[in-house]
Amino acid sequence: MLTDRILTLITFVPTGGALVVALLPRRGRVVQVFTLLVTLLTFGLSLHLPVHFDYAHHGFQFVENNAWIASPAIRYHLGVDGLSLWLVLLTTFLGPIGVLVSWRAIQTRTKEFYFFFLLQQTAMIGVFVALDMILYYGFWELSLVPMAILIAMCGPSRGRQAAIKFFLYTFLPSALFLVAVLWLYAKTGTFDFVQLQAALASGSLGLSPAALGWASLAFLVAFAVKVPVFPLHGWLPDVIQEAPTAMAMVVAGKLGLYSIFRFNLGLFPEQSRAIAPLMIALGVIGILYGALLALAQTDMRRLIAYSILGNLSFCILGIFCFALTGLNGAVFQTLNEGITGSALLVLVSFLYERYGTYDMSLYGGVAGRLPMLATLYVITALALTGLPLLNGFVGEFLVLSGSFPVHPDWVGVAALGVILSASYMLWMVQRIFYGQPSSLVLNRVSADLNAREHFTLWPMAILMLAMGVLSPYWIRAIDGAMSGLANPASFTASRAVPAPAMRAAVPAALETEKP
Amino acid sequence: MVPIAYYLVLSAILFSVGVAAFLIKRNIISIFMSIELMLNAVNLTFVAFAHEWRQVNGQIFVFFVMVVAAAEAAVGLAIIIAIFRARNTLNVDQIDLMKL
Amino acid sequence: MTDLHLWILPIIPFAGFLVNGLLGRRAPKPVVTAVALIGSLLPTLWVSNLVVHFGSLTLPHVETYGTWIASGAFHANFSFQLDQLTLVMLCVVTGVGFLIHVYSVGYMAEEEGYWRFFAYMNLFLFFMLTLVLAENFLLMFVGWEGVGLASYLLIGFYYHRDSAANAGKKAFIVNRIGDFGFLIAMFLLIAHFGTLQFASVFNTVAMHPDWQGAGFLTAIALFLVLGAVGKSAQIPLYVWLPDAMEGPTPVSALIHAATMVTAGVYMIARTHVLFDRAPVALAVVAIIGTATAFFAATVGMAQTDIKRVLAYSTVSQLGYMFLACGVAAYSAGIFHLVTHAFFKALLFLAAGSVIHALSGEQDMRVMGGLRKKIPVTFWTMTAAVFAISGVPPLAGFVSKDEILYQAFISPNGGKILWAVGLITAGLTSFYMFRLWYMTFFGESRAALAEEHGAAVHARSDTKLVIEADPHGGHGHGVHESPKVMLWPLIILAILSVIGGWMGWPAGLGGSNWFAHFLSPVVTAVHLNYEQTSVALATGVANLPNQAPAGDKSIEMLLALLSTLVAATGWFVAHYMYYMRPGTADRLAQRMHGLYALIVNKYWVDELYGAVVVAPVLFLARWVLGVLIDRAVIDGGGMAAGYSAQGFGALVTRIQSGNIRSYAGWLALFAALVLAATYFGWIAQFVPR
Amino acid sequence: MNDALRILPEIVLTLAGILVMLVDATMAKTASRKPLGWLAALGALAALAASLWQYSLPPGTAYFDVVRTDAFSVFFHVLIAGIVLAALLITLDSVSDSTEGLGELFALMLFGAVGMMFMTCATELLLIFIGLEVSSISTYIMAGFRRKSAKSPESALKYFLLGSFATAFFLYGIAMIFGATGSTSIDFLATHAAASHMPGLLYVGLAMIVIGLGFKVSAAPFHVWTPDVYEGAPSPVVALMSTGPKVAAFAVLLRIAYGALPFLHGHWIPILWWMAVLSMTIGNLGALRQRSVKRLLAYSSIAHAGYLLVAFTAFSADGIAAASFYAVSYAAMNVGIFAVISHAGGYDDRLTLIEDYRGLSYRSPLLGGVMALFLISLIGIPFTGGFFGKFYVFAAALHSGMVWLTIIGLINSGIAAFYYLRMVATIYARPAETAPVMSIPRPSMPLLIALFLTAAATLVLGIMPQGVLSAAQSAAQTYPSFSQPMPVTAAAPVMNTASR
Amino acid sequence: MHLALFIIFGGLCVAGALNLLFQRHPINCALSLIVVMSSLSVLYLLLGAEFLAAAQVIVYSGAIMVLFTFVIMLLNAGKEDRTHGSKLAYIAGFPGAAILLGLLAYIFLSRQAEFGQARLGEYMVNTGALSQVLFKNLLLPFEVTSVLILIAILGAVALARKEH
Repeated sequence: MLTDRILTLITFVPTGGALVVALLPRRGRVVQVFTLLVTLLTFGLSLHLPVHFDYAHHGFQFVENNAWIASPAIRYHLGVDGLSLWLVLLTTFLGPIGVLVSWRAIQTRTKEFYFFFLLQQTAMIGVFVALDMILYYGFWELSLVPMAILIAMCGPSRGRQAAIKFFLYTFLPSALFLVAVLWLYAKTGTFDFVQLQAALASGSLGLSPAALGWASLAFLVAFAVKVPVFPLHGWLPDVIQEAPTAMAMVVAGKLGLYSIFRFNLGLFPEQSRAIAPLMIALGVIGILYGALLALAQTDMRRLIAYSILGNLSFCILGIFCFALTGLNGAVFQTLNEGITGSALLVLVSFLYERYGTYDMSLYGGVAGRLPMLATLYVITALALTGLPLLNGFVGEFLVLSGSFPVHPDWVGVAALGVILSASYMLWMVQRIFYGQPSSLVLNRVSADLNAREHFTLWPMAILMLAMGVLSPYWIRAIDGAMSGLANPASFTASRAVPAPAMRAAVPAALETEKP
Repeated sequence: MVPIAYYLVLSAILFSVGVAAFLIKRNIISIFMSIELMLNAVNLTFVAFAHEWRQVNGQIFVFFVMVVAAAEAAVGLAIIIAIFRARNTLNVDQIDLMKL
Repeated sequence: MTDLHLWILPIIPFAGFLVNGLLGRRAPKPVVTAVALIGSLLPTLWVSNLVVHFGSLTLPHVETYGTWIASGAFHANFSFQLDQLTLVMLCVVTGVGFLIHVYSVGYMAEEEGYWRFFAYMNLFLFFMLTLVLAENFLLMFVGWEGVGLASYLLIGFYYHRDSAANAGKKAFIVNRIGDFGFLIAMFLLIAHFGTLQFASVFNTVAMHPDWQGAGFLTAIALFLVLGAVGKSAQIPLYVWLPDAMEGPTPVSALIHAATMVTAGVYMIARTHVLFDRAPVALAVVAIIGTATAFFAATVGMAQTDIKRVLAYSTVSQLGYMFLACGVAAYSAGIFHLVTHAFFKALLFLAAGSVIHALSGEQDMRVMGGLRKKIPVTFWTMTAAVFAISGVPPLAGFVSKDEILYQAFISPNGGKILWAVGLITAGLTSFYMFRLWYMTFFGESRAALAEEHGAAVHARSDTKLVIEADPHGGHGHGVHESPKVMLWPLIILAILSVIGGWMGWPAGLGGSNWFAHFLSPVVTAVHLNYEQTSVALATGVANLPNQAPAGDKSIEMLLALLSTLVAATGWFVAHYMYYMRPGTADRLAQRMHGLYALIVNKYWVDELYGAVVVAPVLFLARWVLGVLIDRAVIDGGGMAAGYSAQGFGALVTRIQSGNIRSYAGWLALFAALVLAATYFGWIAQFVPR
Repeated sequence: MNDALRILPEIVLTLAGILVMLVDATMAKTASRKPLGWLAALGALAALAASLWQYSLPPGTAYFDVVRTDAFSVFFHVLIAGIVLAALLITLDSVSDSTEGLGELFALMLFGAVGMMFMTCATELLLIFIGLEVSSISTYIMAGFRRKSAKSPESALKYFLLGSFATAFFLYGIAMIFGATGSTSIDFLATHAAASHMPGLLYVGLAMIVIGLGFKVSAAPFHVWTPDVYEGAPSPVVALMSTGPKVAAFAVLLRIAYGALPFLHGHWIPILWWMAVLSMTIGNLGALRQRSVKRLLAYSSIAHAGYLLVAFTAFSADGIAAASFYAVSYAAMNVGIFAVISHAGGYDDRLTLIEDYRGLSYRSPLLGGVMALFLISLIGIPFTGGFFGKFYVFAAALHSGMVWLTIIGLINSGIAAFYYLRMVATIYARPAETAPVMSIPRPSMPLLIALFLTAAATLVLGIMPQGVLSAAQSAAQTYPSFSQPMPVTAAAPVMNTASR
Repeated sequence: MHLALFIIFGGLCVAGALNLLFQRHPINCALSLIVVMSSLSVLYLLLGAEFLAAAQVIVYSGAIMVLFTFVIMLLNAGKEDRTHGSKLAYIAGFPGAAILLGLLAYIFLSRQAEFGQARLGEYMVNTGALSQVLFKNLLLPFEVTSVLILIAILGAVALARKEH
């Protein structure tokens, strides 16, 4: 039965593909085509999940739980819930796109590139499906290696430095994270997430609050760096600048945010709430900081990096207000960022393939030359600025509206980011596409999007619209997963008589604790 | 009759002198000799303890140490010859090609 | 209940947008035209169909097509509603919209972006209809942002021109500031009501007389005002509208005169229940409106670019509408919205026709004497000018007079508002007639265009739009526009002449039908708690918005007064620009400071640039970019790295390569280890 | 006869060594000595087989309780045999026919292995001492084998002088213990030492033994010799001496600390605690600025000695198992990486600097990839042996309440990531345009075998560690005072709720 | 008597050791080392280890030191010049050595009573008894030393051989 082993398949088909790639001859486009097929297969398999997912049931599904190592007991425990479901799909969805965007960009060392690319796929999927702390940690760390190597391999100017910077930024905190995990193990005797959750929730361990606080902090820092959260984002611009597009697409956001959802909120509810004020402040600062710095960039990639920082900070804000709507919005925004940010990076890389620079000051008047590319670019930019009926708006709106009752002041400030994001995005569009064609654009005659590029971009564009219009299809699953993490009363009906909708909702929000 | 402790102290003195000699000598051969001195000191300790415990093992240990020392001497002197051929010096202070 | 399929209204233009947008580039021009016209005509027909059946409907009529966003407690639907207010707006949007589409067929005929233009126009219709049909704040916000997007695209239609691109960007961003207010208002609504549906929110508010003037309602209302101010180009966010004239003239007519910019007014009227409970917010609206009306009118007096004059006049007229809303005379505001849609659209289209005739010339100083050359344009324009100047019995007179009257009788500070409004009326008629005279009378100055052209180019504030000349060569064969452009002019002219009748005030023996029609929707709740709440609850309209008795005479008087003022404005203009053409310049010389102030639009753009834009960029580029990001955050990482390497250097210092040193090292530590072990020292130094 | 079986691997190795010498003597002066290498490899293989076979022996002692074969000693026998086998193959690959003294080199490797094996199975301090000397002296010699270069003899000299210096301490330590108890038998110590009327001597003796062994495992602060010696010695020899003698010495340390003097843990845990901290920190910090590959790996081996010492401080069966497991994984990845280096750099170090390895993966994807694998394992990335090694070590330590040690250790592994990753990045970076194209000979069969063995071991230890782990755990069971494994799940209130 | 002998030869040991420490010519060092070893053999006798005493003279003074002097001659090593390559040797090493001596002396002397006394001739180990243990209980180590010696030969040959 497929359902019993589906997660293993989804996770390790790319690995198998990688091994085959290592053996393939370096001839023509053999490697590319094969990798594309593998990623498409993975995506197809992953579609099995939403189809057979039981949206009524909030626990983990498609669970696989086998013994791996006897003592200390480490289990091969996989499973997805409404949260990881979509993240897995996002990852597999970006797989083929990553191949297509690298099609021309990666000319040398293709075998190595696609080998590590597929390895990265496995690592990321594994992070989302692993339910044993050590197994999770395994995938988490593993996800660093191909990334770092590819950055070092493909970085145009300072690849090595960027790779090392990225690796250290993530690896150092995760060492402390491992300490915390081991400590929990010493106290509870299990690495299994579900059992850990139960044990910690039961509160029967008699662990000192201080110790728990430190443990949760170790978790949080490790994840916050990966997101990244405001002061810890030092690696992001360099990496986005140096990494190959296929990697830059996936380097930020989902992994760290997922981990915060799953582990910080799942294992340390009290501690997370204790540190919430700080995180909210950082989130809001991050929103404005990212937007303002994006305003100041002239390099497209760096601009995108900072805009990513801003958009992800929305998620942080939504998470740490612990309002159900805000949490849903945060997850949704995570998906948005994955899709829209990737789309923007892809578009930029297509520009780079044509004009060979990321420096906006050299561009101008491209719209006349590449109308299709310009159109898709504008659509993506609008999605990022949160135009209604596109996905970005739903995420931002849910986050802000959900969090507003909890922290009106902070959220009010955060909403200013809406103005700033529009500013830098439109300015970027104008500098690249509008005005008279620059000398660069005049001298390099280049055709508009070809078939491959259309195939790369349209799925994302369509998804942006679909998620903007049909959000409930995604949120119904997310809602189930988040309802356990949110505060019971998700908004304060301070003065008004609750509308009927609210009365109905309060019990729904109250029914928490789904193991 | 002499307290065993005296023997032990004597061996300790010899050992420490050996250590000091190791530190102070520049000629590799002399340094090697000071190692031999340290080994002898240890031997004395063994014999003394063997006497204390009326245990023959201690003395046998010394016997083995002598064998080992002989072997070491052979090898060590070979090494010294080798390095003299390579560097044409026996001054240990000049044999610091590899550092940091 | 009967299903009206309201969704058809927006979907058709959207379909048109998709077809033209995706296939238009390759499609032949007639096909594009057909698609575009169908995309705007069918909704119009559907609306007329609605009008026919309107009587038989139970209002408000709500249709829901599905959930858009649902999360935990909160959910928002795709749901449209139809009531009197919506109907009025629908008529304006579809009617005027269609006419302008028709006009554009002629006007844009030679543009290479023809298909693009009409795709955007249909997109605009889609969003505008969504806006007016929306049944909850969130869906309204969709339209709200959407029309902003369409206006961004259309203003930047000539994207290769930097000025156009800048204008578009400016419009979108300034609008975003307003949208920010709208968003916050929505968050507050969710926080306090848990829903964004109009009905439930308004009912809840209407049921609570005790909330009269409540803080949170005031906050909500004020944030909504911010939104409205942004969209309707009121002080302080009006700056984008004059620049928006970079767009093709039909765009200015449709979006920046008739429909989109009035969305703010519509929104206030739609949510008036909140405002009625928040007098402070109302007062703010009234003051902003009045101030804007006057301010913009003064600027309008000195502009020489024909479209800019109209732009400032639009801002000023919107100010009137705000004033009306501010004094809780929503029906008056909407009424002026309608009439203004007629004559201002007409003005723009006519101006477009003039520009068209002069093959792209927009500067009034090089116009003149066109009366004979383009008669149709002249006469239609004349109708519009008279209408806007408030010459009875034209539409403008009626609606503006209603507003002034309502302001006058409104309890708090009404008299001042009325006074300013009255003066503004005078200024309005002055600058409109100024435009009229400079364009159509006197001897033709077109010959001067050559040597003047250079000057115009040199001038920074007036932008010389070179739109494609329908008749090829750039010669000065001044010519009347083609039929397809003239018919819309004529129809609109008729409307602006007779449009006033549907709201002819009772004071002047009319039966203010319009107010009665709207009253079920827009009657202010604070006038009379019990009845209104009942009214709103039952949805039965039994409250004509009647003024206190015995005001007939006052209304008469005021009407007379305003007519007089209008006449004065006309006369002054007549004197300065017809009888003694030189007068204006001399006047300008005389009071130079004032003139400079006005002609430079009070340097508001420059002010914003210096106070807002520059500091933000400085902050971003230097304070954050260099100081924080480079120095602190990157620097921190660097410092850590280097310090570690420093320790590394320290460690390797031991590695001197000298055997004796090594031996010394070993001996020392051996001794220490021995001593430590023997005396058990380090046992204490092991942190567990 | 039964006794002989208990030292079968040693016998096999000795005979193989002698055979190599004899054949060497009979061969023509000019003839290639490579076949001798294959012969020696066969011998090592036989020894490996013999060691594995020893698992079928019932635990027991031989030769009047001088040696004991049990799960513990056999575990290390197997490990050492494997190391020597790999080292021989690496040597075969990197040397040329003209390399002088090959016959002696192969023989020395085998004899050295004999010493190491005796170290691990001896229960008599005398034999341990002899074994230590055998392994040490053979290593001294091999370190100086590249006589033509200026560095090799120097490294031999340094190693020899300092090694003997440390040996003297070790010996003195034994003397002290003998003085305190009147015996040098581990078993006797385990049973009677606690009753010694002169504990002071025991403390000092223990300390001196720790010093001596600390030197052999290159644990700070007794690590000073390591970088210089590694730099000068031939790479294949370093592959052996950075693993074999260390592993054996750690085994001895386990025997003495856990087996002979467990009741003194109050005294030796603090020493080892500090040695662990110093080794990890000094090793990693020292490696940060290294430009020479072999010195960098020397510092890294110091750091790894530190990680391994962490396991000792756990003072539990888990600790023993963790240490044993770590020894295996460390040996696998270290031998592996030296296999790559000695192939790329050759017997006479053509490539010394890290920068020389820039773009290695362009020249030879296989070597580059494998080297990256080993480096990643050294970092401790999951699904490689390095990770589970660290994991078990720190889990054991933390379970015994060594929170700070664990934190320090894992932060250290974070620092270590820097220089390992810099190496990886260098391998995968584009080769500098200016740099001359490095000439990498195509890998020979023995190298491929060695790489396969080590890489496979590294991966298996990372993905399916259960087998080796249980072997290590059963090795830990052989220690009477820890025969009951500390039930890891003791403090677990939720274990009854089976995971769904 | 015993004490006298101990003092004499112990003093000789120390004197020889110190001489080794201060002499700068390797030959002198070698000679003083020989003095130390010979007098040690006397002390062994005092402690009743007759075989060791003999072996000490034969193996050490006889074989090993001859080898040393041989090498010294071979490399005609002259008077060593006191170069100053290492400060650490002095600032770290000598304190180390001093601590070492002090600590050990303290331990031994403070527990002096427990070590008991050495009486002359009270405990003599004749070679037979020694060989009993050596060739029975400690047979294996004895055999292993053969490997050790083999290695030594190998190494000496390999390292000292003339390269061609």
